[in-house]
Amino acid sequence: MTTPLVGYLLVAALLFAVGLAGALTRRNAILVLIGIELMLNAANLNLIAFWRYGPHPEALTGMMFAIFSIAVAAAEAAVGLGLVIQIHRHAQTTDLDQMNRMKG
Amino acid sequence: MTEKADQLFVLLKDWLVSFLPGNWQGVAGVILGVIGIAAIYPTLFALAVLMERKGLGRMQNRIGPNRVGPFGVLQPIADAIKSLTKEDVVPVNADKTVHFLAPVVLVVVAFMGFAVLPAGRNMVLVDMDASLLFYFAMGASTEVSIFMAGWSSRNKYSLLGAMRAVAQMISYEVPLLLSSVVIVMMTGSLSLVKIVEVQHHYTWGFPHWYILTPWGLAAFVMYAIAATAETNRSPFDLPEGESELVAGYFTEYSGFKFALFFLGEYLGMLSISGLGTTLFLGGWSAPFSFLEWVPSWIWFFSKVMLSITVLIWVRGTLPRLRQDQLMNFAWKFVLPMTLLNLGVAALWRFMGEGWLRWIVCSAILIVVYVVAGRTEMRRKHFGPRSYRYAE
Amino acid sequence: MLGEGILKGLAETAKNFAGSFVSEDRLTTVEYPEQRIPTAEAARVFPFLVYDGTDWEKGLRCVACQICEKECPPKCIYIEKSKDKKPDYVGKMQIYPARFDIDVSVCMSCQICVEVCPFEAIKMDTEFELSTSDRFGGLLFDREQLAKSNEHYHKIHPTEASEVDARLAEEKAKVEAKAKAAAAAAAAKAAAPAASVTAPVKSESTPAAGAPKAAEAAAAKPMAQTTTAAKAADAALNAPAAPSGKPAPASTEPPKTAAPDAGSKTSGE
Amino acid sequence: MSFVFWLVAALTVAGGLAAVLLKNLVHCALALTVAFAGLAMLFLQLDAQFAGFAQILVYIGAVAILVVFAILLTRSSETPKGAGIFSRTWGAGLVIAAAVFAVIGWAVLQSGAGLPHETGVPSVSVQQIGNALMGRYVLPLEIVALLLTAALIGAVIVAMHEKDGAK
Repeated sequence: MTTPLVGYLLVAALLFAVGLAGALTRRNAILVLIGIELMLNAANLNLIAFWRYGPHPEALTGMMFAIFSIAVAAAEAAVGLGLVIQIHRHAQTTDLDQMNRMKG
Repeated sequence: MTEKADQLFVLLKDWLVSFLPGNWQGVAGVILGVIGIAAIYPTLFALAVLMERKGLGRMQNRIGPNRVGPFGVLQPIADAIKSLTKEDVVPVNADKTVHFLAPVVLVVVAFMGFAVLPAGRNMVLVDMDASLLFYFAMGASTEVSIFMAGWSSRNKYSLLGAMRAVAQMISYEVPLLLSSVVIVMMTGSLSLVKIVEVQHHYTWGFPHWYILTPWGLAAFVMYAIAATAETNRSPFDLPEGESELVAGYFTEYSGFKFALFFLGEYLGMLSISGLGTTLFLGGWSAPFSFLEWVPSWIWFFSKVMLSITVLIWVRGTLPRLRQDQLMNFAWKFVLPMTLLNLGVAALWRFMGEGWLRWIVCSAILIVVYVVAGRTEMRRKHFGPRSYRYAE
Repeated sequence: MLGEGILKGLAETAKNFAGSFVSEDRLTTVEYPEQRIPTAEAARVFPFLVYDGTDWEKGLRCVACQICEKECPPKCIYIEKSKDKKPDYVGKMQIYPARFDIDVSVCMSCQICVEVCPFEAIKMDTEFELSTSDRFGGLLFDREQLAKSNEHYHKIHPTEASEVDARLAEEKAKVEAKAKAAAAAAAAKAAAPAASVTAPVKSESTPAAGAPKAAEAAAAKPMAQTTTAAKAADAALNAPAAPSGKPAPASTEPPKTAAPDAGSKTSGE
Repeated sequence: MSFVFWLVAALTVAGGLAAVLLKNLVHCALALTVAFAGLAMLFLQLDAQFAGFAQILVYIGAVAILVVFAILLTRSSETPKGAGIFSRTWGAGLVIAAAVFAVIGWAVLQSGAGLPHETGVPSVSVQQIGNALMGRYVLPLEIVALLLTAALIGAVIVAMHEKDGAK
């Protein structure tokens, strides 16, 4: 393993930025969720990388954090997509620019 | 001699690898293993196709293929040649890239599952700690390829078939995983090699297979049901219901790509049978201690083919389920039963040695099975079909 | 219990599987081109024309009345009448089809032609392997292809063919009886002494079933002519001795199943 | 092997970029699975087998499929031809994302010298992970279990059709 930790951190940062850009710039609500998933994954990569290169890998802290993060992300995706479907049913659109009213 | 026959393939690999310089030997060993997998399982695929066509024919009072070669045994070769030489038709509106990638992904993923299956003593390509998890990760990835196939064809039948397949596979993945978790619980390992080794013991000549325990048998039955649904086999073959969806998600595939789908489907069957063999039927271990002289890989492959035979037999027997019956069965019967089985397995573990646990565990499972089955049947969740005409 | 039905079904398919190796009932499929299931007697595919005797052109029962042509719903029959005439099974002179074509690619096997035919000349065949590489001409059957012997008819529909033959024999017997009566009347009227010669001959020939031929021969010729008693008596005498010289050959005889029947009727009258 | 790392990293980032840039939503979801697969491979490179396979199982097997289902269920609302795929305020979003990347990247590169480069491969078996989950981390595990149950029920209720008479 010759790749330094910096490599993983940079990739994670790039992925996070890509996810953030997607979440902030796309119109479609599902795409925003995809962006958020990417950001969560970038964070996971960071956690795993720090676990691998950290001083106490046998303590499994980073790994555990990542595993719990994966589980939480799954829950987040389920609820988020449920919300998107409900909004779509309500407003007949998933375009976030058009969702500018609080009252249906 | 027995030892040599048992380790035939391992010794062969070692002998071939020994011609190479030291630092290449590891890589070469893996490549040879991959070649072995890529040679053996497609052969078994051809055999399974032949068995299916002949056996299904016999069950339906007909002879089956009998023209190519003696008794039609060369039929799979004829089929292969036909598939490979046929025109490859891609719909005009199809998403060409995704349409092309779908069968490739399916077959690649299907092959990867074999990497962790121990086909015999010391005959496993990758022995890792989390090999069961790896297997299920690969199994979950096939859903993506099926969706890709259905969506990219731009055909409503394909899309409906794909959505049905994906919904069904997700639903039955839960009982599949949960019924396997019981084994993991009792073994204390996710490594398939270790799971087989634990089962490779004998008491009075009888093996310690997990299917020979009450919870193991229950888990095996649930596993078999979920595996049948997972591979889209009859009676769970709604995704390719000919009467309504032409051929399901591979309606728009022809020629070589169709052959790949066909191959992927059978490889999925083979690998899920192999996993079932490994988890419940003692993998490569012999069924009786006096039969141990038979090479381990013979036992593994014969058990796999036996499982395939049962799948074919079930296919020849049962009619297709309706969508609501399918889902009700998964969520209202199989899933609760697997959860109960987890508890029963824990009970077994903590009751210690003795005959009492046999009685208690069997009693719980049988009582719940009968009661739950009756209740569900009465509620018509998956009982006989009832039709409501104009309401 | 849940799953009972599944086990029952599995047992049934297992029985089918194992039984297919030992029992004929569990393996109803045969390997078609080599093995065939005998066709059912009621099987019907496309029409054919029945002929009596060995020469299809002479023995064709069809008299080109064109009823079938008119009745055929998809209009797949095409008939051209002949200019000349030939004798039919009772010896009556009839026209015959100079051309008789059926386009079996159009035929819908409705069997209406068979039902309307008053001469029992067109029947349904059981031949179904009719594929041809010639799409247009290959399925247009002409007279020669359509003509099939009465034996063939007996082979494919034995019961029906026997009935038909019995009916034909009956008709023939009636015609013959009429001819006999006419001949007898003519003989009695024209020459009284000749009658004494004729009567013993008749009584001799009836058991040998030679009477039909004699009567036929008598009916064929003397009906048209104004016969003398001597000529009629000659004909009656010559007929059993030299049947080959006359237009009705031996094969016009009703087939074996019908023969005793016809014979008894003839002798009864 | 550094080369493999860069290859996989490039694949992951390309997948992520495609997921946020493509016009067709289903293509976005498929690109997302590529990114997920790349991330799983990165996890494997980091000797985190369990996390890697869990990543494939959960993300590719469940989340991606969920996204695809959501896309197909809301398909009637696909952005009309004329309108762009990006929001009106895409400029601001891009600037923020770029700024975030700049800050993180700067921070990473600044501390690059102090970061460890080479450590021994940690020998962590799945059994250890299991023991940790059931021992030290049992409370988080239970909370996650509760969260997942809540999310399951919540998602079903949120997405369920409201019956007319139910109100």
